[in-house]
Amino acid sequence: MFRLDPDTFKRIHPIEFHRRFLANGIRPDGRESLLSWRTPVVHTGSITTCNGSAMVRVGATAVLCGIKAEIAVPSAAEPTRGFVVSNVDLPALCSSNFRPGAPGEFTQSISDTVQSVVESAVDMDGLCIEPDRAVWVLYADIVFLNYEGAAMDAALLALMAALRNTRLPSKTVYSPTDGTVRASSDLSVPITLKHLPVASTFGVVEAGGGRMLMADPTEDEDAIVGSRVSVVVDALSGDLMGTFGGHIPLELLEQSVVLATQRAKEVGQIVGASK
Amino acid sequence: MVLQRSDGRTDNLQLRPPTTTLSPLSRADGSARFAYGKSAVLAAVYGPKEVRLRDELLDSAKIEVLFRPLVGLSGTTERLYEKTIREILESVILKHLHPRTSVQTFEGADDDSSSLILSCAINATILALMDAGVGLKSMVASVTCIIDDSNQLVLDPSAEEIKGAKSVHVFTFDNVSKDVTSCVSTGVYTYEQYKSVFEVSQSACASVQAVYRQTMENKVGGVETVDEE
Amino acid sequence: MDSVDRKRIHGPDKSVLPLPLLDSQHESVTSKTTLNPSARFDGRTHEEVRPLFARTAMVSQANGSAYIEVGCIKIICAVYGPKQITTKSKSGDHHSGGRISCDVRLAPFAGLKRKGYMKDTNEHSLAKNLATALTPSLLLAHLPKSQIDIHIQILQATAGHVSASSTSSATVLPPPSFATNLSLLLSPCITVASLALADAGIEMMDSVVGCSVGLFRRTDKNSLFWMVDPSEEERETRALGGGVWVGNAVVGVMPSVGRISGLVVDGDVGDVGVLMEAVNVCVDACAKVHDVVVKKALVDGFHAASSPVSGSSSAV
Amino acid sequence: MAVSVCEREFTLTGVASNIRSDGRGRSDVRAAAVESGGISQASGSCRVSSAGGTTVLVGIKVAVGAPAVTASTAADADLDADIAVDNSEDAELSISDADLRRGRVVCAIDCNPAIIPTMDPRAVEDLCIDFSEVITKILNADHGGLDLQSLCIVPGSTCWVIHVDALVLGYGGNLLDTLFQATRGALHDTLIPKVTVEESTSASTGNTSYEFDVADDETEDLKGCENIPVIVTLFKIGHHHVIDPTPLEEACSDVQLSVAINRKGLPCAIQKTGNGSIEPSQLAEMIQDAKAHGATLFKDMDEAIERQRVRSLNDTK
Amino acid sequence: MAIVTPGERLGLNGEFIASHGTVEIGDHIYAAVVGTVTTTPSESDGERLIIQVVPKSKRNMAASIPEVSSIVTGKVLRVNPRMATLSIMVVGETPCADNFQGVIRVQDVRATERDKVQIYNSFRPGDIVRAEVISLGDSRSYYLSTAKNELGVILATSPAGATMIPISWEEMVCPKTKVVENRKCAKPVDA
Repeated sequence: MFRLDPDTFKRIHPIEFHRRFLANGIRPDGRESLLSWRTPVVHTGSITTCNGSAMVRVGATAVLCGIKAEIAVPSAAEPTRGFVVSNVDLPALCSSNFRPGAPGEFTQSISDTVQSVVESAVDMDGLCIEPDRAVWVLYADIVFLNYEGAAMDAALLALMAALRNTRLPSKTVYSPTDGTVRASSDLSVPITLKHLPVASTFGVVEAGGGRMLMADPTEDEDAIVGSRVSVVVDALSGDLMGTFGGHIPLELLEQSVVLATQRAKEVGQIVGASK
Repeated sequence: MVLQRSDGRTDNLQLRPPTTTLSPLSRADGSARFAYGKSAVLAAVYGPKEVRLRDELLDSAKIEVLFRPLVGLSGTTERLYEKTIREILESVILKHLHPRTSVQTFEGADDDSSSLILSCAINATILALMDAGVGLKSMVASVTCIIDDSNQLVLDPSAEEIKGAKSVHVFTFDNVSKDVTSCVSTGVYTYEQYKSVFEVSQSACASVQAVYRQTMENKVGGVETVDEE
Repeated sequence: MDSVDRKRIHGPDKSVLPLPLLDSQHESVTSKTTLNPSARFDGRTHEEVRPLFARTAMVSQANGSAYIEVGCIKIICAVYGPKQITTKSKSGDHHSGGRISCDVRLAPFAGLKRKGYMKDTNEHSLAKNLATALTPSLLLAHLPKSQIDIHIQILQATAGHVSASSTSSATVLPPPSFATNLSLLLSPCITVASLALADAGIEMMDSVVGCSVGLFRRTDKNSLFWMVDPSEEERETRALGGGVWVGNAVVGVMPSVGRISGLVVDGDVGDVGVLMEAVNVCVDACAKVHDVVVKKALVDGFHAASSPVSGSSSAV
Repeated sequence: MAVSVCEREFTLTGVASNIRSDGRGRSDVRAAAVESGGISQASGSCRVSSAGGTTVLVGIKVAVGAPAVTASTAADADLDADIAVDNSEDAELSISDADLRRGRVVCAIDCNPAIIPTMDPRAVEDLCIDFSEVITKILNADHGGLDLQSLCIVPGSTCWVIHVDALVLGYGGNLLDTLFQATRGALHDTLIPKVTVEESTSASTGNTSYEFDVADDETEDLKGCENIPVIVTLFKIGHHHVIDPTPLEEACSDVQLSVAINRKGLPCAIQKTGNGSIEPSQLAEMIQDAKAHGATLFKDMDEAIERQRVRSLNDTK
Repeated sequence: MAIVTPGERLGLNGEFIASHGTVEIGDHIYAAVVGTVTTTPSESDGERLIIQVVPKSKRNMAASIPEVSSIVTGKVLRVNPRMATLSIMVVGETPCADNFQGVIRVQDVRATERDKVQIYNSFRPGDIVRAEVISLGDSRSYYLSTAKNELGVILATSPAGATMIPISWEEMVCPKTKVVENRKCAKPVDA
């Protein structure tokens, strides 16, 4: 028989490579069970050009979120509602799977999902400066620096940590004559977050004749992941804030919600410890 | 207390009878129109057909989905819809039967109101695939539910009802394995609410699948009568 | 930009930064002009560069990568390849050796005002000058038919706006405009990219170190003087140390072989004598950076690189 | 362009012994003809054709536009400028004041790939973009000579935008220098309509508003044209360097140094291109040489432009 | 052991013969990659030692790109009567940064009876093949050859989904269905 070293084997036959790990219930990155997670590490405030920023690492995945506050006119329908504009960027820098240029379907759908979650998490009315005239718009740009899976989980975590880190000027003055807003130079007022959503992604894998959940699959493990589901749970209340998933048996979906609720509490504490 | 919904239905768990039209397009390999109330989607299927070299897959058909809103250009939400539909199709189509080919589907939304359109698009696409004769493992059907501001579960909401909803759920179920084929939920909701959404959606999907069956039977029946003539 | 980018999430059509409150405007912007003419803000000598932090192997997905921090500037770089050239070129070209492609991106939050995702000419010219400075160091003849992709993401390009943590400095600096700031970005880009290439194991003659030098005209006399690695404050406060900013030079140096691989000069930099003096000081500064920072980062990266573990050999 | 070993050796030896294939020495230039004012519908134009075959036509169009925010693309600048206009004071935080009080120059170069058959069409395109960036950067800078402040109409909102459109008609090497010569010539030829600005302060809001009027028949010269630098590109071939190279010589060169020389005869912008590296001592030598060539080029250009001026004056008489 | 970085002077080229990971400039030999220096006696030149710089981990391995005579491993993408197209994934023992394209032309499949070779009886899409690079080929593909005993298909999956077992140098059998298929099999080196 041919002897191949692990790197070569993984490269030429990724499915078989991962299947053998799966059969033993372990993971190539050293995790000891299918349901163990990579513990996120959160650092905040490293980018000083921002009102708030956070760097999150989940295993090798590294993502940086910077938030910049600007002033805009609110929409006529909702005169006190501010804006949060969150974009996820997976540049060619972070993995060879992404090409330079316009974002692909994957990136766009993550942006859209993150945006829909964050809109219900932030107290938008708290961003109002002068009803019908001026509100804060928070531009959140989430840039991946290294991509090893957990796109949705890491992106949302970085966004929420950065929002918690965001400070707005303590004093804003709206001038009705010329429509300008003046703000004090200190940044001291945090924004109000109604929820602390935490996303947990599971892959559905086939093992031993049945299907089971695999928590937090890496990019490489995609080779054997049939479909995936991301469950977003509010770490503060335990309420669900979104599920986005593909083909999954009902009982696994229920299991994933239960597991995600447990994990949200743990991750919530990590984010809560950051400032 | 008699409940009155904005479009005259009297029960929160009442499904509007979907309207379906099969083969409205003559040039596509298969096409179908599916509508819940005013929200309608026209789907067209082309394939299996020749694939571009760089998209070629060694052992299965390449599935491409293109979703277009009625007005305006498509944005990130449409990409999310496309991804959702494509993932459903990849689990449903017997794609390994047609290696090195592509199956393309196009969905044109007839109404831009919210998540309801995703359900319509999924259903229209499945009908169009059946119309095109593309081999499927099972029939999947999709419904939309909301939890309204009084924490009531409302099935098949109208556009106005969705606007005031606390959470919106789009569920797609398979008729063979009874698995969830796709779920997209947004908003804030509890686990108990989520579970009740499961149950309601699952039975509603079964009735949509009955509509599929009826639609297809009409078609096959129609062909037979033509043959006899 | 006639049409909106439909592939991103958009907020309101137009948004602006707030104006400073009137009372804060009275803070003196030019308070630093009274400084001792010979001293620099941070007490460096004219030949001294700012402390530099660099390390390699930051992006596990890439073949090589590096990160650099100079003052407030933070840059990450990843190298992918060598890979097969996919675009067709004129016949005969593909045997002549490999080529590099550089892509420089500013993160939307890297500057003071948020920048959109559309690539602008600043990024384009940074990438071009970077490629010019790197190419001479690489032994591309060893890589026929191949291309090396160098991706740079600038995470922070300027000092922060007056944030809560830094109000102690109490001075509101005049905002730097990006165009004038670019050359300050080019030199760390060169250093970090060369580090990433070395980390990727791409064969090279020497690593390239970038260094910039600011040229000033003395206000009292009509002579020029220079300062190596000017910080943003030094550059924007144009009346520094009794001098007026007249121009700057960015030099890419291969320190071991003592050659210059990249050079961009802007402004009325006076006669060749002064300019060459400044360039030579840059060459010396680069040699120091190479010995102290670059080598250490590479050696540290080498020690850290453990052979990948994923079980024993598998038989097929 | 692929060069065979023999061709390269021939060129290198020639350059080393100071005899180039067309008989010139290393520092000899080919004669160039400068004709300005050929295009009547442009605000200014100039055609430079070198004896080596490089022919360039530059047309200048001046238009009323918004001041630059950064030296970014025109489209980008327009968008940002919109914001600046509406809320001009906001600009203080992101744009330096000086940028709002001056006009700007936008340059675009067009070259049919068929004109440079030895290069890849995409490489030709890249070359055009690179050159247009070089020209745009120099002309918009303080050291670019042009009096951009004089192009300001309403501070912060309106100014003259000078569009430089260059067309490459023939290629025989030394394209950048020729392009810049032609641009310089065309700017000398450029006339801008006179503008009168009226300032009014509304009593109710205290805001100042401006109205301006562009004259139909009155024009004035562009200020500061004579101070625009010249670009001299030196091509290092082997251990020596040449100016005004042929396409073959360009292909044999591993380092190119483009030096902008101002009227004082001093360098004001330098850019190194090419795949090779250079020793500091040779760099100094090259810049010195560029200075010398720059001074000659200034003299030649001045003479050529003066001749054109005299001719056009005679024509109008 | 001392670690050298690119640009570090290793010695005069009168003393050493420059090998992998080094570069000669003028009279001197410099390191071209980060790694440790090793010297080995040369067989042809008794005076000088061969000097090379060895990178430690595979990740930092210099340039895993195919060169003439390197052994590569790849997957068959498509076949036609004239050639089989491969996606080269591994060069020597090192996985490449990105896949390279290679072709095995019908005349390069085996060393004997070249005129009787049929591509379809040698390779099928999806097979993993070990081959040698015989030339840098055209602008699109490297030219590969399997005309040696130890070269050829090393891994093939049958239509039934099982990994096939080689039973001779030109046949493989599916362990599930016992169907025999033709392949140009590689001879296991250490079996």
